[in-house]
Amino acid sequence: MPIRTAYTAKIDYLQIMDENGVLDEKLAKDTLTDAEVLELYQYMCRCRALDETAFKLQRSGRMGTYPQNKGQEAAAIGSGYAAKRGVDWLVPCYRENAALWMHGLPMHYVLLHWMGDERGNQIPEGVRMTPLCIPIGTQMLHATGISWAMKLRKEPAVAITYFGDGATSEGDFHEAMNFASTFQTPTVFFCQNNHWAISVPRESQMNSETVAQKALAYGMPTVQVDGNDLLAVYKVSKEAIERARAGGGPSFIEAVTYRLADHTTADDARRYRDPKEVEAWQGKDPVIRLRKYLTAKGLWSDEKQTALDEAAKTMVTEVVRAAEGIAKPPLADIFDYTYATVPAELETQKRTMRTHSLGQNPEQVGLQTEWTS
Amino acid sequence: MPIRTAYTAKIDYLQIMDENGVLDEKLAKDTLTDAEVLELYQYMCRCRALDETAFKLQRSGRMGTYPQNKGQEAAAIGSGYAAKRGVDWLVPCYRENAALWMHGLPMHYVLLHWMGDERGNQIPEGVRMTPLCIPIGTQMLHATGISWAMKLRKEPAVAITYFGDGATSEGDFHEAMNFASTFQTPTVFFCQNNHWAISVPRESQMNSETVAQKALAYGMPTVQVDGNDLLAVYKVSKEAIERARAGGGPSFIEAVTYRLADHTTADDARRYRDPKEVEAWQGKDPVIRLRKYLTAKGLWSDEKQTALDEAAKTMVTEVVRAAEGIAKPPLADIFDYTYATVPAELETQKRTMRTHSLGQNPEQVGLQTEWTS
Amino acid sequence: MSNATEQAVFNPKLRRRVDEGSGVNQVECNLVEAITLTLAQEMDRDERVVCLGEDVGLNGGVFRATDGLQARFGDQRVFDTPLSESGIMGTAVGLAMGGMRPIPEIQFEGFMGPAYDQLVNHAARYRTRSRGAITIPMVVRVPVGGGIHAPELHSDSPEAIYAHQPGLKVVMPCTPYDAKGLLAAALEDPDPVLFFEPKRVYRLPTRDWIPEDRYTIPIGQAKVVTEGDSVTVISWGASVYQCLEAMDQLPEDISVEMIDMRTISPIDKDTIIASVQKTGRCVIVHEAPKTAGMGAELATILQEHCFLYLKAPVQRVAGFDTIMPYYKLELEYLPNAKRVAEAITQVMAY
Amino acid sequence: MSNATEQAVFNPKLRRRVDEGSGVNQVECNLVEAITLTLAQEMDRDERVVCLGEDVGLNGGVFRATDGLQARFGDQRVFDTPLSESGIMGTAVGLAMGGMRPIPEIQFEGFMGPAYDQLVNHAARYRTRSRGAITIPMVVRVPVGGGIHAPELHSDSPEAIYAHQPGLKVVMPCTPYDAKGLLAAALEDPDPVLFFEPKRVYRLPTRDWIPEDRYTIPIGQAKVVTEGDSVTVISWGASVYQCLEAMDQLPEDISVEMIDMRTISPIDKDTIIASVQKTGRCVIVHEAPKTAGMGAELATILQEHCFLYLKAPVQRVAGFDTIMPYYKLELEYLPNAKRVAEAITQVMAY
Ligand SMILES: Cc1ncc(C[n+]2csc(CCOP(=O)(O)OP(=O)(O)O)c2C)c(N)n1
Ligand SMILES: Cc1ncc(C[n+]2csc(CCOP(=O)(O)OP(=O)(O)O)c2C)c(N)n1
Ligand SMILES: [Mg+2]
Ligand SMILES: [Mg+2]
Repeated sequence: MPIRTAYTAKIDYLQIMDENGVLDEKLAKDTLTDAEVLELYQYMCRCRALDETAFKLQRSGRMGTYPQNKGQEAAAIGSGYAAKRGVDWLVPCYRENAALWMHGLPMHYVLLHWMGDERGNQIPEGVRMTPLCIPIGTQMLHATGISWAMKLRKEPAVAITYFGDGATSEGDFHEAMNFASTFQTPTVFFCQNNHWAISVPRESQMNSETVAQKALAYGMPTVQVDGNDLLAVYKVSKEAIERARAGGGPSFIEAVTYRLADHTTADDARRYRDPKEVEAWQGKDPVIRLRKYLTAKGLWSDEKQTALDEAAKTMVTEVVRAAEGIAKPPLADIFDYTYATVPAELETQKRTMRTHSLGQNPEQVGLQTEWTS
Repeated sequence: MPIRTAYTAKIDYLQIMDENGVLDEKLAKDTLTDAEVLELYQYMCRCRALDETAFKLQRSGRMGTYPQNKGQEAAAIGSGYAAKRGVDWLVPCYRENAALWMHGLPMHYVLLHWMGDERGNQIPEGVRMTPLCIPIGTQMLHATGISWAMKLRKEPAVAITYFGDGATSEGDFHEAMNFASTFQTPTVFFCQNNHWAISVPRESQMNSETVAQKALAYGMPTVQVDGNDLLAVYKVSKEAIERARAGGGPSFIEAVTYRLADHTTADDARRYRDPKEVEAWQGKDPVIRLRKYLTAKGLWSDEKQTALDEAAKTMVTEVVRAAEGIAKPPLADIFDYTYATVPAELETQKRTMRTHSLGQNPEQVGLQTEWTS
Repeated sequence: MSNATEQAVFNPKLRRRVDEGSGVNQVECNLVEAITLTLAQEMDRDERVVCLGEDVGLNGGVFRATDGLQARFGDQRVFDTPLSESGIMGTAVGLAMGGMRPIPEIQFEGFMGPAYDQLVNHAARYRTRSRGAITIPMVVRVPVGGGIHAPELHSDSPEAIYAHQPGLKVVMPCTPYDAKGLLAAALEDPDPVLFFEPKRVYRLPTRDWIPEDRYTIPIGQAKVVTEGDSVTVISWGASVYQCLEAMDQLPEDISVEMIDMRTISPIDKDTIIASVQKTGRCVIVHEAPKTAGMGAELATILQEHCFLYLKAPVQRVAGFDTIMPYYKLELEYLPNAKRVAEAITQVMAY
Repeated sequence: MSNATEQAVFNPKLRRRVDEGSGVNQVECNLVEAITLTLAQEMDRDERVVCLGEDVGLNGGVFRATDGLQARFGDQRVFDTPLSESGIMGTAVGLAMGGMRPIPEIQFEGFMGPAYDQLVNHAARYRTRSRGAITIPMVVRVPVGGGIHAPELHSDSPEAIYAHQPGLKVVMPCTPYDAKGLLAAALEDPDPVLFFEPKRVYRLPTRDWIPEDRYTIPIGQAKVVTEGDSVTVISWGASVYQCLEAMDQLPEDISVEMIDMRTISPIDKDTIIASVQKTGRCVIVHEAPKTAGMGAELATILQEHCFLYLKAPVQRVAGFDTIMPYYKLELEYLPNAKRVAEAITQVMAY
């Protein structure tokens, strides 16, 4: 039927290190040195340790709902390492703890967030990121906006934003991609396709063969990568980030990975997920894969692992202690941080701790927290 | 870099009758018969006549804002003719008058709508369509939902939804496409790419080469077609509709056309549009093209045109008279049609024509309309 | 057990009995179980009814409200949708146009944002826009409110936003009995109904015995929970329980008329006006921020219609005019029994 | 003419003069011209200010509010965006995070629906969510209200929806003077401000002489338009003019204190309370549907704080609780001078 072809497209898939830790040497060139791999491996192990402890904190009632990052560390670290700390912006969802920590977020902030404390979002001066984002699929627009601002301000900075496979179903995803492409903002859209959005598998989330092809709609460079392969993730991220920095506009990366844990601690994946599927993916665990590689190269040993596990344990204990050591926020905070200046009515509510008009003193109203105006 | 190709795609462009009315006979086979072309040509002329009169009605203060359909008649008719009247659903925006009329909407309803009267949306029993849609990009979700209902009810009916190039920037477009694809609903997404969304040209609306490629995101069959070519539009629409009817799921059609008039009567396109561009497209006018074709075939003549123009004038006069003959709606309507049953408070407001509590009789409050409870 | 009930028996784990006096079949359940049971019965009754939403299928919803429905009715009646609230709401509008009776679920009220446009600009407007030619019978189910130590945007109370929207009805039951009757009524309603489920009392420690067979409670009728003549206390949703708790903290001589609105829109003016004309005093309690909340509308109705009866200004005990805080502070934000009792004391002393 | 003004002289077609008494540079303009002028001056002053929205560039906006700005400041300060309201609002949030001062325009209030989520769940929440680490200084400009014979969804008045949202400020000036001063103040504000522009009075038949140099009017201050002691009439937006018209229809002995709120949130309680404590009577007028509209909040504040002063119940003259009708009936829907006058008469007779 055609009288001519209006459009053609092709998307590549990249893997550099396979599930057994075997490298494709040619592809690995100019990615990470063995020294870097070694360092990032240890970083990942420490993150995994904290992630597992966070899970236990929830189970023992010391923390609220928590979404484990387990299995997705290579995707977070590989891409995070490709971004410049203090220069590039990280706009995360909630399964990129490793990248946030690497970019300077104190590790206990994430715990604080899940402990129901906004101060876990109080990003320190000089750290360029937005807080964990609860409403799915909404933060990518902020990444487009932030990177647009960088472009307008002529700062050579890029924003990389993280989101899941499920998030790509939201309208905001589409609008963020379209704005980025239209205004050629320096944005990297990093999709952690972990195959599930709570109980909904990727194939019920969309009818497309890949997530990567969603970027074709915007004429945007796009690639699919083994998300459990640290080197491949680093390579495609680095390329996308540097292209963006050089004025080449936005890119899309689909990191094919897997959520090895439940969706959150409020979830029980056994209801809906075949244990065989989980098992199969355990074999592709990004941490195990790196350990195999490093061991084969003679760079790692069981003794080193034992020492690392010990050190991680100590670190985790400290991080948990830091988070738990922080008392409830002052009640005044909820009033003081609604606007830059507290409006008169809010001032009254703060002073009286009541919303009815016949006022008295605040202690009468049964506060749980000590009251200070 | 790739270790394998994850995805490839190719999109076709179809034209059957060129700008001079010359047919590609091979492609034209099994599309429309000359008798059909002749009939549809006359239909288009009548629609054009009404469209031009509508414009004048606004200019002379007899109607509110009106969006001219001029130049897009082949897209509307070619696709509308491919759908089954009374069976398939039309879910329009506002530049598909011709299709709506063909499917049984009384012609004066559209005028009534733009005259600020909801009864222009009171789709008659048995006519399967939704009213003109004012919020851009939102109606496609209804088409997905309607056709999903058809599928669930096992009715062999399809929904075809119309929208502009601009509309594809809305998040709802994305969600409608994704739902349709995921649930394999019998939906046809018909984009009238008329190159402009008010003052914003298509190239500033998106950075993709075609609109058609947006469907690749959803793994949906997609095609680009000369939207001013009646036969080509008919052919791709028919295919998409019958595929949907046969259980083959949704399709996307980009009809490349042009808005020959201002955006609406409230707009002045000279502010932002190069007259040369308009001129060029005037040469591709779908009506002129068909006339050339029919004349060349000996099926049309100047005399026939004069007679048609006369008949169209009479028809337009009648349609305008029908619309203008309808008096203001009864005031009671706004209360009676908010819910199936008027709630007590609304009943009071209707009875007293006031919202304050110290009530008296309705005439006191300065109504423009005669008041009947 | 009637035939209909037999068909509808759904959750075999629930305890059942026949009430000796009335001969009515009863089932013991909490609020969320009452909802699941009703959904099952209604789907059984009317095959046009379909459920759609995120995780409502195999997983049975994040609160288990649709637990077992897909197993029973199949995946062409209960749909796991993509993660896309506007998509859920907008296709539900289309499904209704196409002759179905959709029950979209929005997972938490905080995620109604993306669905706002389709709800208020389409669902609520189609009847009037088309002068009755097109109507949207659908029930939008949304867990609502705070108090369960959830993350951000999982604890808000946006009922006033939707009560301001003509064309929508807004319901918020707080007992298993009301939930069952109101949900059945909502599904009978020819117009869109927003059905808010106060998640804090989804699983109140106690279960109630409620009739198992189908019954409806008219939308738009408040319930007088306790009669009294000193002061009227009006609330809805989970706050009703804080009000009841407050009553225990009051001196014996204060006799509270407690009203549970149950329906937020349309407002049952008659019930609240009659009560306040009797008591002359009123306290309104809700979780949402005070300013421009539903308390304002109810207080205004009362001053309009009980002006000469009022012995004190109507008082509002509400959420503060701040964002609902993360959970460490949420119990300070939510109206508690002490705050309610104190307001009652004040209004009595005026 | 000061240096700043010289730079800022923008629309040469506007008439200019120096006020003899004060020596102040004045310019004669209508409301929309006042906005364009202010935008130009602010963009001149602060290069972080950027405008974005549908058709705001070359076309100068559908109401010409951004007319000439792109020509003057270039296409890297004034952006025609894709047709995508959530995109506009969400990238504006990001632009603000990235150090800009964005002024997103939503073409008509009816199209805020798709942008609702980004506005209330992000823009309004970032300061409190991040405990001040991230703030969103931006001014969202939106033409609002009915009366211009526009199509559906081009005539609504959703201010109450946003006044219920902590973290947002909501402003609605109705004169060129107030528009200029409030827009400049909004751009100075470190928090998101929703700037509603009553489109019905964009081009009032008369132009006003207003100061050309920059000045600000504090957000949150109502204006006493006329002093009086019989009754307080409170309104905002285009309805203020219907109230003024109503005053002409009243008997001479009724002396109206007319208050234009100008800011919807935060509410200037002091001004309205002081007035009603003086007059003892009050009528509130707005275009939005009555139920759960801003009238309810103001009336409630008044009964809370003027209980013993009130001689009659506060009355609301508002839009009916129906969808804003298409334009053939819009003038029946909108509060008119007769309806206002009648309510005043009633409240005086009580
Ligand atoms: C707008 C919105 N809708 C629904 C939810 C509830 N919810 C939280 S996580 C989640 C699934 C997210 O899936 P995906 O984007 O794939 O990320 P993942 O959790 O797999 O990392 C859902 C539905 C939410 N947080 N926000
Ligand atoms: C949600 C929404 N945003 C903005 C508008 C204002 N508006 C009306 S038509 C239009 C442009 C539409 O462009 P397109 O989709 O290409 O359709 P066309 O008018 O070209 O047929 C805009 C921005 C609207 N009606 N709805
Ligand atoms: Mg996922
Ligand atoms: Mg267009």
